[in-house]
Amino acid sequence: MTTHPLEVIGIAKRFGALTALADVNLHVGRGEVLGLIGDNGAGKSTLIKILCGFHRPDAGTILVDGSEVTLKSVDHARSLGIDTVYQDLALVNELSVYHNMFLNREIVRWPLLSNRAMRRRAEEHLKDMGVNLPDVTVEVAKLSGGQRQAIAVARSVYSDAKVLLLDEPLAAMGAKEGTMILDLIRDLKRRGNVSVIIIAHNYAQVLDVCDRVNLLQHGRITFDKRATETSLEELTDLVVAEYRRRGAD
Amino acid sequence: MTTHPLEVIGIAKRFGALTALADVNLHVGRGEVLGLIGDNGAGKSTLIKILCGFHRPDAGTILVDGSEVTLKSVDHARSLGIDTVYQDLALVNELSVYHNMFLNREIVRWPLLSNRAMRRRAEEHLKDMGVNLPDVTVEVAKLSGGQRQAIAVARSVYSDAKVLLLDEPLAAMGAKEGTMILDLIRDLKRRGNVSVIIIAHNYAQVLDVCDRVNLLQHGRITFDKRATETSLEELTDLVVAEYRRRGAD
Amino acid sequence: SDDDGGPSASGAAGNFPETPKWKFSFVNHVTTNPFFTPTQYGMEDAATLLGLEKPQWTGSQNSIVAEMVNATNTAVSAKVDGLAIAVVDKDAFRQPVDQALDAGIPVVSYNADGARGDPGTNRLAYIGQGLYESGYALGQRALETLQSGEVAGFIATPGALNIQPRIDGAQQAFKDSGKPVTFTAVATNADVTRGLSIIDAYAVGHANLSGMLAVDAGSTSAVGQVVKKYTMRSKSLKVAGGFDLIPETLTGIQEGNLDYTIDQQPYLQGFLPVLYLYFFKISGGLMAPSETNTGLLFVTKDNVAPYQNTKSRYEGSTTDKVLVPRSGPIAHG
Amino acid sequence: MGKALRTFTDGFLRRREASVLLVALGLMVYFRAASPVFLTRENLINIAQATAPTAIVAVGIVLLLVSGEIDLSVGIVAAFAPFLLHFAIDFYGVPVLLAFPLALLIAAAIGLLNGLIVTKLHVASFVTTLGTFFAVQGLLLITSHAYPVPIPEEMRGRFQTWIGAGPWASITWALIIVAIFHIVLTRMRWGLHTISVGGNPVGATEAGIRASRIKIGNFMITSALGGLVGIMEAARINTIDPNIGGGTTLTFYAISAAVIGGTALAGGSGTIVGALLGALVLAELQNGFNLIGYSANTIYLILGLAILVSMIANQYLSRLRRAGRT
Amino acid sequence: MGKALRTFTDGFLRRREASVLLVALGLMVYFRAASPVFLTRENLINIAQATAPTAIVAVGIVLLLVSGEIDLSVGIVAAFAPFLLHFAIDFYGVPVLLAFPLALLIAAAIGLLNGLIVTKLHVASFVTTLGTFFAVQGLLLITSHAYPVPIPEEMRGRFQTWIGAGPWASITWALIIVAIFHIVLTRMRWGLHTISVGGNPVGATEAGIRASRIKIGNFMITSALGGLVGIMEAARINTIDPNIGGGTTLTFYAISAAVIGGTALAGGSGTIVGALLGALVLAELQNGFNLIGYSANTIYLILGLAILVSMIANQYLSRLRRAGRT
Ligand SMILES: Nc1ncnc2c1ncn2[C@@H]1O[C@H](COP(=O)(O)OP(=O)(O)OP(=O)(O)O)[C@@H](O)[C@H]1O
Ligand SMILES: Nc1ncnc2c1ncn2[C@@H]1O[C@H](COP(=O)(O)OP(=O)(O)OP(=O)(O)O)[C@@H](O)[C@H]1O
Ligand SMILES: [Mg+2]
Ligand SMILES: [Mg+2]
Repeated sequence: MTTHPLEVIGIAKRFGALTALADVNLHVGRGEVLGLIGDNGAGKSTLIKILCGFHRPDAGTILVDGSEVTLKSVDHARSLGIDTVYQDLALVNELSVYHNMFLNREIVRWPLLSNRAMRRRAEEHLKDMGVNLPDVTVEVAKLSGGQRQAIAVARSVYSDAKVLLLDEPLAAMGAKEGTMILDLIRDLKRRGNVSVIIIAHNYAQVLDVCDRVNLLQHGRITFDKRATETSLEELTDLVVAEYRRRGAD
Repeated sequence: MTTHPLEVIGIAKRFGALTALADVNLHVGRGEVLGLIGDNGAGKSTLIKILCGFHRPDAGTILVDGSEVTLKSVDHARSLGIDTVYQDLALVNELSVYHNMFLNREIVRWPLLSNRAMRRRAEEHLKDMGVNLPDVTVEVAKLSGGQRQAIAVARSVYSDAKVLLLDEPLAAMGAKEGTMILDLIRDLKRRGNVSVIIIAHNYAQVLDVCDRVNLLQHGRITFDKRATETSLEELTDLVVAEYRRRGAD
Repeated sequence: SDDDGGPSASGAAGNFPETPKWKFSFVNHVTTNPFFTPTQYGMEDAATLLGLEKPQWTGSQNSIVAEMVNATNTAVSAKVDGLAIAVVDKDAFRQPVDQALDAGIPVVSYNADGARGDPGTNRLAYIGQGLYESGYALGQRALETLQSGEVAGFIATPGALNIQPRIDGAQQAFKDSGKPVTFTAVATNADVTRGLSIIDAYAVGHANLSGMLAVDAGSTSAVGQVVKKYTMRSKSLKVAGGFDLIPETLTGIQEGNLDYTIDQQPYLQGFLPVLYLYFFKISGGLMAPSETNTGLLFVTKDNVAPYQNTKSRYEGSTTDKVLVPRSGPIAHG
Repeated sequence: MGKALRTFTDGFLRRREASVLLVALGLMVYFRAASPVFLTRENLINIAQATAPTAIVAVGIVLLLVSGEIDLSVGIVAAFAPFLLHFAIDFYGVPVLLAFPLALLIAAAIGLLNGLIVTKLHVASFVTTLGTFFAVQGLLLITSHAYPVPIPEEMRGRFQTWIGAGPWASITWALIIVAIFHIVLTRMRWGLHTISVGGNPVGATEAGIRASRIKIGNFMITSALGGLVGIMEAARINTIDPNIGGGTTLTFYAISAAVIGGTALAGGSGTIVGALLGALVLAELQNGFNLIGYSANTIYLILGLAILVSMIANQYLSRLRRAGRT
Repeated sequence: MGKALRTFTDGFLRRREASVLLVALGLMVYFRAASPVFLTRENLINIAQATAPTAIVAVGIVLLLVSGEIDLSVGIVAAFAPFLLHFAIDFYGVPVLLAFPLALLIAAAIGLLNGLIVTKLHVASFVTTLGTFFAVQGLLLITSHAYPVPIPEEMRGRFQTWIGAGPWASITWALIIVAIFHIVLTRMRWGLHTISVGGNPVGATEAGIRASRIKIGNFMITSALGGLVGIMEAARINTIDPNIGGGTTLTFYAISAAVIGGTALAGGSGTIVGALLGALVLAELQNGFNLIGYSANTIYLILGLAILVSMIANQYLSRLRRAGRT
């Protein structure tokens, strides 16, 4: 049996009386892009936050490269090569664009920060993503929704992570910028050993970039198919079915 | 010449040296759904915030039902029947779901808040939008991204506004919930006199629900067509063209 | 509850009978002020002498009367055996004192006794030296060497009841003298270091001051330091003085930067109330406490040496029990 | 029966104030064990009288903190208000029942000034109220000549008893005010908007809430409550003293009570009942250790350690509470 | 030439500290006009000496405020540290050059305690440090018998001059410390993470920043700086007084300086150079009006009004600055 860069078995998480995750089994292969879909409140973000060491699961096992780990903190997960784009973006409004983009993996020429280097790299990254931004020295508080998201995405995508967890990285992105980011992800995949789990509600985009799609429902993975074996219609049906059925009454 | 519920002429807005809006002319007809599209950072949200009285424009005229107004505050715009879903949602994390849903248009039995009434209505609204939420009394801080957005959307959609400004109301919504909200908007339109301006990056959704599409570029409206006269391809081309062209080099 | 209850009886002191281990309470307006450090030694020493429990030292840190009233009421609730109160406000303590007396608790006042000519309370006696009077003395003494000119009076916390009456007294002394003296009260600060900077600034701005007085320990020592820094004795400054005996003030006196500092004999203000309350209790109220003026003592260059050379409980500079030797004639008028 | 109790216990534990209440009760048990007179009527009056002023000012402070502001000047307004009463009555012959609301009105006007400077001129409330603190202190010392006066003759008797001198007067006021503003904060629009303005200033404005109005109102409420406390305390201690409130001491205690009760300095969340309990905890600590007979220097050490222990216990209890919540 | 000037002016105006600096300069001009001795060497020394302690403590306070916390105990740590020095030297014969770092270490340990209680036991920093404030005050009063002592013989001479008694000693320290921590806050990881932890606590944790470590470190820095200030001031006033720092006065001034300089109480943003200028503004006001010679009661009124006017001007200038920014 091959080992996966990241695999979880029997993950459960409760918030008080609410069971967000009941029993999740999931893996992502090396160089694979896994799409994770599900209703609002299905527990997708909760799962991501467990995988990146932010939440502690109530039960279950996390395997990194086949060996069991207990993720003690986000920092710990990072050191294992797991990096995350959070749905809430985790930006510090008071800091500039480039400081946010390198938050907690700053370029340092001890003892000082290499602001110039970070600035240059930030500009490059944003250009690659097709995002125009007047100036990477402005505080992120002043940016538009899509610009903010681009920074959060760049932070992770340009890290040297082996496993990328992207929680709705395209939600606020424009058509052009979204396309470019998907291109970037494809690029990472092509270069080989980066594995990606991506959450998205736009199934066209999901099918476009993912190798495999998982559906999270009722705290479990209830659907797992290769992207080539499913279709926009199947996914939409799967999720919207219930409502359409009700609507038809 | 018929008067429009909302029309703007020559709107300009600068932030320091940055010109966010140069000269915007735009209107929305009675019972019309207008789609507003554009790149990230194009100025869409800035325009919305001017229309709802949050920002003051540097130049230009705002006409409500044909008569010129100076919007003094959000409250003022509201009193003229203009209600908004902001891209940042404008939720108060410390308050419960139902208090957020009725923020600043609370149901009051003087002197006290009618919490029970608000709770009941909030539950109804969320059900209509297909959003499951364990409990409307929890603080919104604890909700998932989509659940939060649903609350912000419900706040405006269920107000008695004549003009609704929706800034990416579907960005975080799941496929099912998004569909249901679009149905709701169609419903409003069908009932007649509600006009809607909706910003979205998912052009399929835009074409699905809008009567007319405007493209904001370089601080101006550069494209204005009826939805039936354009297509997904045209819109995508319009926006992504530049990148694709560059990519082809 | 005189002779019943109370903690276990102590051995008799001297010719006195065995008594319960009475516990007295001192209510103070500035509980942590160094001025009252010897007072606390005084009350402790008297209690030890008489075989009593160490009295409680309570009240307010920042001369907040309401807190003092609360502390007094709490002491009455706790059924202490005697109360000594610094009556810094003539009206506030009337009722608490009456309540204590009603409950059979003897009350004396110390250090402060209401307003001038109006004690306000029905305390049995006053032990101390009026704040206002001591301030008046501060001014009068200055007038011995000063006929005219500008005088600044420094006060750390205007409105604070432990020092405001002193500055009022000093001001009155100048007014009463009828001499062409302009007296200005100047606020310094609760923080001594900040106070020093303020006095410094005032001195810089008023090069022709003829007198610098201070009514609290911190300001007094700071006046000495500023006088020294700008060698003001060689300029127009005729007189500099203040209150209390903290080390830096004594240095100022000895070096001639300060002319005098007033010692209000705070030790006695702690010792005597305990003694009086004890007599009252032991005699069943037959020995009534008597009004006692604890006096005030001018420490000048002439008599500063023993204060500097000896550290003593009586001045608060050490906790050690010391016998301070002296010899030779005693200065007299 | 058992179920009713359980429901009650659950309902109680769900309340945010539960943990501070338990701390307050725990202290009561401890001090009762340490000193049998702790729970006598007289001493309860002492505790009540020490709790009330802090609690009342804390009510205003909670509103301000929740709306994201602070007021350092309230303690000095407390000292100024009874002098205003004295001036009005003794110098201008205003009847006491008119002078009283007048004094509160002037106090509120100071709050209005604070609020206007903060919201219209955008000066941080910490420095604004530091400025008014000094300015009002100056006014106070100049007009009062830094010396206490007896309370006006006209105030004596019924008014004095009723406003603060009666054994239970001040705590009754405190309870009424706490009850009213608890409802204002939790059950009325004003409270909802106060929370919104502090919790998400931009969002609240986007929702059309007029943040300035809310903040100015809360500044005025705080100052007026400060004025009330000053007059109440003057009546209780029978003298009008420029040092009522001890400069910033009263403010400090009120902020402490608010924070102990569970109000966040950062804004957006707070409880008024909690602040009352916070004031009670502080009063119990001060009273209890005094009753036991600790002297000044020692008492600070004990008090400091007791605050730390109580607050660690408080946190522990509230974590238990949250964990056990359904 | 004109262009170079313009570039310089633009660069200056872009800095956040520009408006406070203008206020500080404005006050200098005003006071120089009101009193010719304001800018004499002696008086500048005086201003420098009044600025330094506030500024140094404010450095720590800025770091704490930016990371979303506060420390009320730093003023009492300032009073405690010179006594520690005195105990070590006079009672245990420790050489002064060892006793000095030892005292700072113990001061830092108090900060460590604060930090641990705040981050590990989740008690709000306001109450935690209120607790340590009282506890340390108790310790201080008990060990010092609430009585000042002369500074140790061994301290006199070179060490005394160098640490605080020299005319420009304390301000030199202040400038060095401000420079160092300005770089720490703006140019080093520690500062970036301090801002992150205060600006977006959840986000910072999501980004893997260890908030506890940052906060504990900032508490320790603050306490150590407090200790340094205490020793510095003892050397300057030539006596070790339990009243150095005036209880909460020093803390209060430091917070004021920080806020005047542009640090937000709510966390996430602050400037250390601004705090230095804030301390300078406060020192100028106090010095200037005393130089002019206002009497006790009046000076508070003047000071209060001056604070309000300066801060309104400050806001006005910084709005101009922002509007004119390219
Ligand atoms: N810290 C928390 N405390 C309590 N409940 C929480 C917390 N975080 C999440 N939840 C709840 O857990 C459930 C799952 O939330 P989660 O954010 O994982 O959903 P999601 O699948 O990411 O949804 P979306 O598509 O809307 O982002 C929701 O019902 C949410 O309310
Ligand atoms: N308060 C502000 N201060 C300075 N610049 C601002 C401010 N608000 C917006 N901007 C700038 O104005 C431009 C337009 O922003 P806006 O939010 O309107 O974009 P948008 O079209 O809504 O983009 P998106 O699709 O990403 O939401 C951006 O470059 C942004 O950085
Ligand atoms: Mg999510
Ligand atoms: Mg936008």
